[in-house]
Amino acid sequence: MMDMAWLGLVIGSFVSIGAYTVLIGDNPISKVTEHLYTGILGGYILAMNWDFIMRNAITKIQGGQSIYIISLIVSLMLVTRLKPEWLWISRYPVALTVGIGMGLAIRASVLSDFLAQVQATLLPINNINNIVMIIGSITAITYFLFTAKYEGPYRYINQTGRLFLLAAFGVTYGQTASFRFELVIGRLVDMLKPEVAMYTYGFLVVVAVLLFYGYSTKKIPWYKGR
Amino acid sequence: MSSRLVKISLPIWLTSIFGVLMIIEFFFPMPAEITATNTTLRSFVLIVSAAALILGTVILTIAHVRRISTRKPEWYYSIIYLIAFATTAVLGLSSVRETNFLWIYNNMTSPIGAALYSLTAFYITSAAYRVFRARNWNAAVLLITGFIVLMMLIPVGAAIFPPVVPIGEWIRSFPSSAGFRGMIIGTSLGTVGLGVRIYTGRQKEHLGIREERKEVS
Amino acid sequence: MALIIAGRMLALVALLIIVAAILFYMQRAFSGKIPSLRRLSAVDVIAEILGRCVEMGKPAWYLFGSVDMTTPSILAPTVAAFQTLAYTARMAARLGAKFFVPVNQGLAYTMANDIVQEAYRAEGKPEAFDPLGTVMYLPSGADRMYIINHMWEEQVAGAFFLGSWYHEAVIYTENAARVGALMLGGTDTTHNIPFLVAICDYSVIGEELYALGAYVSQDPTQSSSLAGQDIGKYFAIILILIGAILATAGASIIWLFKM
Amino acid sequence: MSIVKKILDLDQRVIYLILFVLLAYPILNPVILPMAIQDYSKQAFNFADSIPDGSVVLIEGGNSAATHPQCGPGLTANIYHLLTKNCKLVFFSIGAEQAFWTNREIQDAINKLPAGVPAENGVNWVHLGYISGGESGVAALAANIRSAISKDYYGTLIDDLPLMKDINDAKAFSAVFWWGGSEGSIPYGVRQLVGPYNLPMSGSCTTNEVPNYSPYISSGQMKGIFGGVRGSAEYEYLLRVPGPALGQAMATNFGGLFWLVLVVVGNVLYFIQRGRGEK
Repeated sequence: MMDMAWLGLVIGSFVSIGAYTVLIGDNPISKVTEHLYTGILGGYILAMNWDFIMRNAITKIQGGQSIYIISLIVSLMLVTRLKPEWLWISRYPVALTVGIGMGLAIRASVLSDFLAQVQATLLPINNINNIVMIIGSITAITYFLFTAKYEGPYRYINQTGRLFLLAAFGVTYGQTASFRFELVIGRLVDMLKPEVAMYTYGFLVVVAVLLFYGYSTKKIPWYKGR
Repeated sequence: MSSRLVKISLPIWLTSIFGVLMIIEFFFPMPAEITATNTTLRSFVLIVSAAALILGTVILTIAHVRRISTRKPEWYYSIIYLIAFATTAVLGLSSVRETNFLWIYNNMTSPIGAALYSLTAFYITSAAYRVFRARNWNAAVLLITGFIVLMMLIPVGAAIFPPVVPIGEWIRSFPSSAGFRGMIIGTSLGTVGLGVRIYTGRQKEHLGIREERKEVS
Repeated sequence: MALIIAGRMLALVALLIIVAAILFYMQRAFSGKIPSLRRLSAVDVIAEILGRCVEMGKPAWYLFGSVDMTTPSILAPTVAAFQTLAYTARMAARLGAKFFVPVNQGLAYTMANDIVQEAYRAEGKPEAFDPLGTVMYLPSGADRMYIINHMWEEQVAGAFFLGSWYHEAVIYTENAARVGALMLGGTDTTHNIPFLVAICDYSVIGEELYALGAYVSQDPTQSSSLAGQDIGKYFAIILILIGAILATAGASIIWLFKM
Repeated sequence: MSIVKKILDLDQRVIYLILFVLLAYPILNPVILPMAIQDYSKQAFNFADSIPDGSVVLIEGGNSAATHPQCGPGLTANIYHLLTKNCKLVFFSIGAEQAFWTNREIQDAINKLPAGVPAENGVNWVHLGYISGGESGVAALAANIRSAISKDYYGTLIDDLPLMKDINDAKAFSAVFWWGGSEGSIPYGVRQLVGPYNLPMSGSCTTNEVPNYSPYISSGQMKGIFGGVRGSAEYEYLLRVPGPALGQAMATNFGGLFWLVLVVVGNVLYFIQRGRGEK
């Protein structure tokens, strides 16, 4: 019997190479991987959500919580869209989702975004760090003012706020970059494990030869990057 | 008139009622019946969302079948989609804990997903080369802070230039936090504003409602 | 039993102040008093991007990022982006730009589908809307490969990245930039806004994403509500200043937040 | 078109290819660049190094499949370090999966040991395996090992293990290493071993958990901590025994340096181009 764990590593390595070819741009190998991946995920999502509905609606209805029949009816309202005159029926499930979702978003954002951030800025003005913090927060808030005209002193406040925002963006950019290298490394470590490395190299060569042939004979269009 | 009621007014009213239910529950102690109703409503959202995903998958599959039957360009790729879809769906519908179904997930979906996630490293690098040029003050701020923080975070960075760590930490703790603080406060106000516009029925595009707006008098 | 759940008094007060301010300005708009707002450059950019696509005969894409209508913090920016979608789709239909909207979540897909279909109908071009192709559902995750591949294949000339963006932000924007698309990007997620700001030609940040919909709505009551949001900002600034001055003097107002 | 412009408009696929090579190479052949050691790691290493030769040490192995790639190499280095100091090691885990990975890490360390270092099961080290009961399980183990468990990981009776002859409770140990992975179990050790028995303790957790435990370090309840893959790499670096974590850290280095170099080159060329007045 074949070792399924080992086979999994090899297959995983192959499909990863397929996914990485997308870096070159659109090509047949990435297209094959794309359709394979979409198909698997489609089947997975279908099965998982079917299972979810069975467990959370059907089982509950069978158990006597008949109110869950409403959830099924609302779900079926989505399907009516297939007939254009009935399109409006699907507004009800949307009303349910957006109504509840916005309510939850508002209540969470007032307490844990608006007030929590204000609270964290209530610092004594006695050292440079706190002064930077307070000035930065206030100018960044004023950057978003919609009623202020871009003229007079507001111009400078707006510019300062923008600089603070950009500093924040730069920090996040650098921070994300360092973390994302670890993702590639994590994948490469799996692909280059001694027991699968030979297969990874082999497949890499096959892919390289196929692509080289395709590009050199112009069977695959080469897209010029800007 | 009644058609306007069920097609337009009622969905908007329902949106507001559901929303207000969620908000008052957060601030005021509520009788158990209302909290129970709210919990049920939230579980309805999950069920509807699951149903919508099934619907979406079905429509996507129909699109692929049609691509094959009408022999659209590159129709042959759709065959791969259908085979992969059918295999996973049949295995998964029999049971989501089926061994082969989980094997496919663990050994094909996860690696591709991880590989695609890690593509960000490549794009971050090539984007940095293209856009991180000190064309003006704004670009320079972005460039310098990004440069210092990345240098601080890689192990060799501090060995090359030790002061980079305190500088980077300072930027990360103060100017950067301050900038994001302003952005987050703004965003929370935006959320409240959006909520008010939706609940008062002024904004209804998400319901697919289009009305030629009459000028307000 | 307490009247208000402990620790949420100030949040309730803040919410009431903000909502009251927004409603006040919306009410004033009915009587014709419209506050003057600063111009958001992104508003004109939408027409510019679509015009360029028409000129070049290439498609314009409208992407939402990671959509999950069951997570409130993702739902809110997505709903905000839907309003801009309604405007953009309508303009695309009017100008005759090829328009494409991939969505990676079921409910959002049905919503986007309705919006775009309605927009094409409003412009009297329902035949230009392809029920299977204009708005497309792609399983979350697989959409990344589809979008990269097709961006190159179709050579998109314009792209909108509005909504709740996660790690896809840099993947899509960098590809679109390399293909040569003109881009407008914006999100409220702090982790990925840097990429949209750095890579896109035009960007909206945080609250501007929410405001963009109100700007393009051409409904004065909606744009007036933005003036109400500004009251919320002044409220935050005053609270910070008072709190900081009191803290310097040795008094703390943290108890206010614990009520 | 000048050469400067050509380099500035470098095709992105060249960048991707170089980055791939730079990231893959150190994984295959660790190239050691100098690295700055974080304070917590240095403290944890010095603590491990200061343990007298021949002491009996208690180690909790809490790495799972998810955390083994990051923190496993660190525990391996820790075992290697202590065995070369001729310490006697007693392992246990508070999860069944973790017990398996701990065993794997022990074997990894033994395979690496230079010839002549004794590493006999039952004499130099003992793996007690999975102790159930979470924090109360740890408390029971500390109070009386034989009441908490009767057989080790391999099914041998505790009384048949020579090393365990004189060891019956936490007082027999001179130090604790708590490799908590992502279990969040470090407070168990602090509350059940450091507090009641006054044992010095150090350990490891995933990077994102480090801030949660820094109060323990400033209060002296922990002697230091290794965070995530970087902590593991630093242990390997300080011990001068390159391993998988160091390879990964070096790959991150290469990626990061490439990024930094690209940005510098891009800007220098950009200013050259601007100075020449080219468009």
